[in-house]
Amino acid sequence: MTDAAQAIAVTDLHKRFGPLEVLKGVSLTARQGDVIAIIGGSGSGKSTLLRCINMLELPSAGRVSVHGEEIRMKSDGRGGLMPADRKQVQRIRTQLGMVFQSFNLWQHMTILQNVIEVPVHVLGKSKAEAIETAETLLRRVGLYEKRDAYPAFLSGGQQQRAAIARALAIQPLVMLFDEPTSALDPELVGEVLSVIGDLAREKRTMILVTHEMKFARDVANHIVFLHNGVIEEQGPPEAIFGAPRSERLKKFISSIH
Amino acid sequence: MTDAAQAIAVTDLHKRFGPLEVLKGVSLTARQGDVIAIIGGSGSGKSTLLRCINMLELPSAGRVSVHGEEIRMKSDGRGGLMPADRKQVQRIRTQLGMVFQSFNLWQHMTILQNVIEVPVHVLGKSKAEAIETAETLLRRVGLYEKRDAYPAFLSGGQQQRAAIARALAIQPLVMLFDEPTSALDPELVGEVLSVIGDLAREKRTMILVTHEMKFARDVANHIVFLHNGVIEEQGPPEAIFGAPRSERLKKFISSIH
Amino acid sequence: MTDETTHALAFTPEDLPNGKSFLKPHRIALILVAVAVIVAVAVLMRWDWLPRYLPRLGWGILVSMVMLFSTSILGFLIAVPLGLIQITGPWYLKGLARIFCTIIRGTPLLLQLWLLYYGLGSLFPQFPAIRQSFLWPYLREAWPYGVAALTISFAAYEGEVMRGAFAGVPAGELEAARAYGMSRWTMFRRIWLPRAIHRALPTLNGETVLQLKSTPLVATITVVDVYAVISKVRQETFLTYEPLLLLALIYMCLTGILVIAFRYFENRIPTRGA
Amino acid sequence: QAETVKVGFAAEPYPPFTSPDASGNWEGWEVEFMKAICAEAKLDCVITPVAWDGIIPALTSKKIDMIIGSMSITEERLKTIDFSDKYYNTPTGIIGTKGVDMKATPEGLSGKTLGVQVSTVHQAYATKHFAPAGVEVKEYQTQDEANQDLAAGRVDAVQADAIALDAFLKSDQGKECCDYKGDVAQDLAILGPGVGVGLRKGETELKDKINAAIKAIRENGTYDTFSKKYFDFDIYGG
Amino acid sequence: MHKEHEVAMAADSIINWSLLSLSAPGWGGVLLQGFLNSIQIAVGGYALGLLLGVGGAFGKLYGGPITRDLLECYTTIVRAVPELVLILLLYYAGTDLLNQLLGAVGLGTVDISGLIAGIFVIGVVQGAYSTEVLRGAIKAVPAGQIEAARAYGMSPGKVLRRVTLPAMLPYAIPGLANLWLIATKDTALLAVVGFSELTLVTRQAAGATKAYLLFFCAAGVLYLALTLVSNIFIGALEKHARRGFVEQR
Ligand SMILES: Nc1ncnc2c1ncn2[C@@H]1O[C@H](COP(=O)(O)OP(=O)(O)OP(=O)(O)O)[C@@H](O)[C@H]1O
Ligand SMILES: Nc1ncnc2c1ncn2[C@@H]1O[C@H](COP(=O)(O)OP(=O)(O)OP(=O)(O)O)[C@@H](O)[C@H]1O
Ligand SMILES: [Mg+2]
Ligand SMILES: [Mg+2]
Repeated sequence: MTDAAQAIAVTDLHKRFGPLEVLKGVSLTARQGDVIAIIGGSGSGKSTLLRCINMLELPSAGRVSVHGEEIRMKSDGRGGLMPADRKQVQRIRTQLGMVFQSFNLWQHMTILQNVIEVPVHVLGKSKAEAIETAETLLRRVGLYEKRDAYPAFLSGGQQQRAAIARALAIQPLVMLFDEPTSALDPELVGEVLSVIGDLAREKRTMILVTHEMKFARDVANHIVFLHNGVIEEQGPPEAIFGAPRSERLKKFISSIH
Repeated sequence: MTDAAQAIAVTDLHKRFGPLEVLKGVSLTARQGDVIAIIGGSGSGKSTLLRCINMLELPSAGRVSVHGEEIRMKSDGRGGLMPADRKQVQRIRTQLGMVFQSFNLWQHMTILQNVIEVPVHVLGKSKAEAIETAETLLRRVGLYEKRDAYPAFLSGGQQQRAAIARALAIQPLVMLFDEPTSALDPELVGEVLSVIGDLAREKRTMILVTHEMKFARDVANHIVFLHNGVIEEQGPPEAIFGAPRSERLKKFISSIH
Repeated sequence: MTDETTHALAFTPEDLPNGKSFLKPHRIALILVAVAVIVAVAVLMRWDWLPRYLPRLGWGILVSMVMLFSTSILGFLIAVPLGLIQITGPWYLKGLARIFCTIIRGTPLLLQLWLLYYGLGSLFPQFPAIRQSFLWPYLREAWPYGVAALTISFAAYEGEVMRGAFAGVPAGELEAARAYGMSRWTMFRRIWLPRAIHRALPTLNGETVLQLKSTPLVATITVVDVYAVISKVRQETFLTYEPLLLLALIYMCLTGILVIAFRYFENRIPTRGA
Repeated sequence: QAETVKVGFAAEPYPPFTSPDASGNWEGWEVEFMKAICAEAKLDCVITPVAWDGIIPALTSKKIDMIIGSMSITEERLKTIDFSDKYYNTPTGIIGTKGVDMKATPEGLSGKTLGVQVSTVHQAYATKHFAPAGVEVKEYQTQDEANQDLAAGRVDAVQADAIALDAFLKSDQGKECCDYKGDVAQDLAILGPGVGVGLRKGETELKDKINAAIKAIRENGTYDTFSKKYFDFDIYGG
Repeated sequence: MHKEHEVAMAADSIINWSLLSLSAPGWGGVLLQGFLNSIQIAVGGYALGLLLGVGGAFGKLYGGPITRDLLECYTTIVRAVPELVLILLLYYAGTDLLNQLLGAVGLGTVDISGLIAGIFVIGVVQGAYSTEVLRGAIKAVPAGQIEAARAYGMSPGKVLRRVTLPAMLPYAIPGLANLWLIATKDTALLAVVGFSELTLVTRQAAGATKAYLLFFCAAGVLYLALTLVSNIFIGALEKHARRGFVEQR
């Protein structure tokens, strides 16, 4: 983890919704090939942090760089920030895959159409090629039979798997996962674990939010504990789970058993 | 568990969606005060089973009784069944609380309004009383500060807690939970566990679907393993997790570690 | 059309002008332009006829407003069941509702008004029983036919809008209502209808403004509304633009009130903008 | 070589003065009148139908050059546009339900409902003379509609110019329901001197030509010749 | 002339179908031609209106404060002012001004045809209404679906074309369908500039023959036929748009 290229760098990030300050200065660095797990209580700002990285939420202050390129921001005239160059954001986003906490599948497309949408219409792949990749991915997550179904007719876990397949189809350099296994049974969790392992071996970077500590411990090489909008503690899994220092983290860890 | 009144009885339930048979003859009994956990792979029909119990999905065949009263069904003229007496279904549903896998909060109401809606407008409680109960519940799930926010502005876990509070506010005799802890952190899972414990002590019956085996083991006195639309195996937690008999269950259990 | 808008919590106070937001530079510029236009119009054109017609104009505005409110409220009350029936009703009611909406929306309002008043209305006096009944003083008048025709037309158009709005409410939220034992009526009243109305508000707003502009048709059956008064001014003075500009101003005020009222209801419930 | 003049007609038919047939030809008394004065004044006239609502702006924005559309000359209108001398004028009368006793006077109509066409001199007259005497005045967009309502019993009487009333009384419907109750008393201030050709203000040359032409066809008998085809009385009036 | 008058009045009681015959003494051909003219304007105006509506809705939702205020003025004023006033102002006063301007800079005058003016006015009016319909529909699309598209780097145009527009269609179609039907009937306004559309020729036919009932019903039937044909297309479109939605029971 020493001299690998810097994939994501977040510096002193603040985010407020009206009067509510959700992120109070978060700094985070991920090197290429890192798998970083963000843990923390519900409402502590994990999703917001992830969404700030790809500018789905606009930070109130702070900086974000992806592969060393800083996203240029300007003031929006109302005390917040907005991207100075929309094209840049768009370009950077094509390198960032995301699996949403609430899946956000496009309801008017079948599963297969959902998965090939971005490769064909953003990345400019040929349709045949995109379908081939998509079908391989759908087979891997066990959804091949459901490829022509619409999202509204799938079970929760099936929707989540479709969302994962959609993000993987982009083959992004950095992947942001927001609780990617919340609706999955243990067998499928294992499968997702192995997918993430494969991606890490390909030197892709991953930042994932999860509530399953065992999963976090298995998958990540770095754990970040977010509490009340600040990083309370971070470090390698053994340290975090084995020897937590802060009171808050100790209490959090203790509730696992 | 011997002579307690029968809270839920499902007999030989079948459900098909078009050509796809999702439930292939499921029978299940819950006595008053039982906590039954349904486990199984994604897409195995767990949510469908739960939704058939309160007739959100109409079974293709089979019978459902709640507290010894059978829901009368008649043919819908298209090879399926439909309730013979809509009033009966409505009455029975007021005894069944449900927490949905996708929460289904009413987007046009604040959290507090969501929680008091049924007590005031279905159960006929006074508004003041309903608000009091609701605030107690919201405090318990840690959402008191968010009571006047609209669902779309909450984090995933906050929405799930609101959904749980909404179901609890009905104080139903039988509670159906569809993955009630999927978006919650370990601390909150512990809290939900203790809520369920309290309810069980009050002799309320619970049927819950979960992917967290530890949670299932801690909370339930009876585990049902659903696979491909049939109950592959069922029994007390120690037997299911300690000494699984069927091959499928063995494989499922093994993936936990 | 900027892309970066997720910050917009949709209930930004800017949606409704308030005292402070009026003071932004571009708003001041707009207001100045409006004032300049009004002054130019007032000075450069002929308005000497105005005082003579003022009482009649006031009366006309009142008639227009009564027509608008009574027919759109009545029409909406009919539209809700019309929309609902088309989604959940038994096939024969569905069919009837569809036929009704299609025929009414498919033919000009003027024709409907005319058929009601000169067609149906002139049949009544041929029956002495009707002529003697207590209803005759009303049937003899024109406004009941105007109200009926405008109501029916609004109901048919809004029935269609409400159908779409009812169908658009997420199935899961209705399921939740059902699961907690809400009766169909309670579910409808508490969840389905409010959600559908909220979603349909922008469209309803537009349709109500359209209804406002349909009211002049009642002038063809002897009801004197503001449009009829203005036509009279035009025909009596042969002025081209002045009466029309005044009419535009009156309608703009009425529409402005409608828009602000609708926007208020729309913003009562924030939606997360994307 | 003749100067081209666009003559605006109301696109809505107004028989027996102007009405189109299915192949787009216009016929009626005013069409013959137009042909006569255009021939007399050596103008090359082109008929341009415009909806009544747009006929004044069409004149002022020069899309047409004059209006021949049974427009009565009144003080108020003279403020906006100009008129030629009158070219016809008809008496004003009242018809009512058969067998009901009424007279064409304010007292004779008291308590009755009277139908008039909106924005006509008849409406102005009824408002001034009849309404104060307790007559309810109802306004219709067209004369036909007023007549329809008279037949249907929704008004008791109708006031209009004698030509329109005469045509209605001769129809099957009119014969059955109604009869002529008499002419109304003259009031020059309202009923005005009669109908004139509408012109843009300031175009005195055209106005003089037209006035001369009207005078000429009155004198050389052309006017009477084509009028006889339509009316059995003197349409020019006193 | 009086005699013809009587014949025409009698036609009111006994229906005289020959009045509808397609060639000259009958008015059928004229009605059909008027009908075609109406459709032509309706299609043009509606298409223009949709374009304006899409732009307007997006401007209102995502534009800066100035864009939003200007659009608010546009929709409020245009929707508020009766179409008749707009068309008189635009056609007569507008061409007047234009020609004065052209004259001032030494160019010849232009004569804007009633057709172009009609399409323009109806388009501008429809644009204001469809802005509101589309704005409501876009607001009804779950925010997450649009976020997902953005997150994967779609450009705003692409988000619009691939996700927002198709996803909001089910919410927009009923309102847009209403607007289309209104457009077909709004063409009646063009009578004021002397354009022979269906309503004007109907009034001419009815006035000339006094067979009001017959011609108004004939026009009604034509309009209804157009509606029925439109409904077939709208129904198919709506069915397509609602794919992937769970039907309500
Ligand atoms: N409305 C529907 N129409 C068609 N198929 C459906 C529908 N609802 C569910 N299914 C199918 O039925 C099967 C069972 O679905 P169900 O939601 O019961 O699964 P589940 O056991 O709850 O899975 P998960 O753990 O992923 O939530 C799935 O294959 C799903 O695709
Ligand atoms: N659009 C919004 N408007 C206002 N408040 C918001 C909005 N989105 C999130 N919040 C608030 O910000 C806080 C952090 O939300 P976030 O979604 O980041 O939590 P989280 O850590 O992901 O929680 P969970 O584990 O429950 O998903 C919460 O209190 C939430 O209510
Ligand atoms: Mg979250
Ligand atoms: Mg499920």
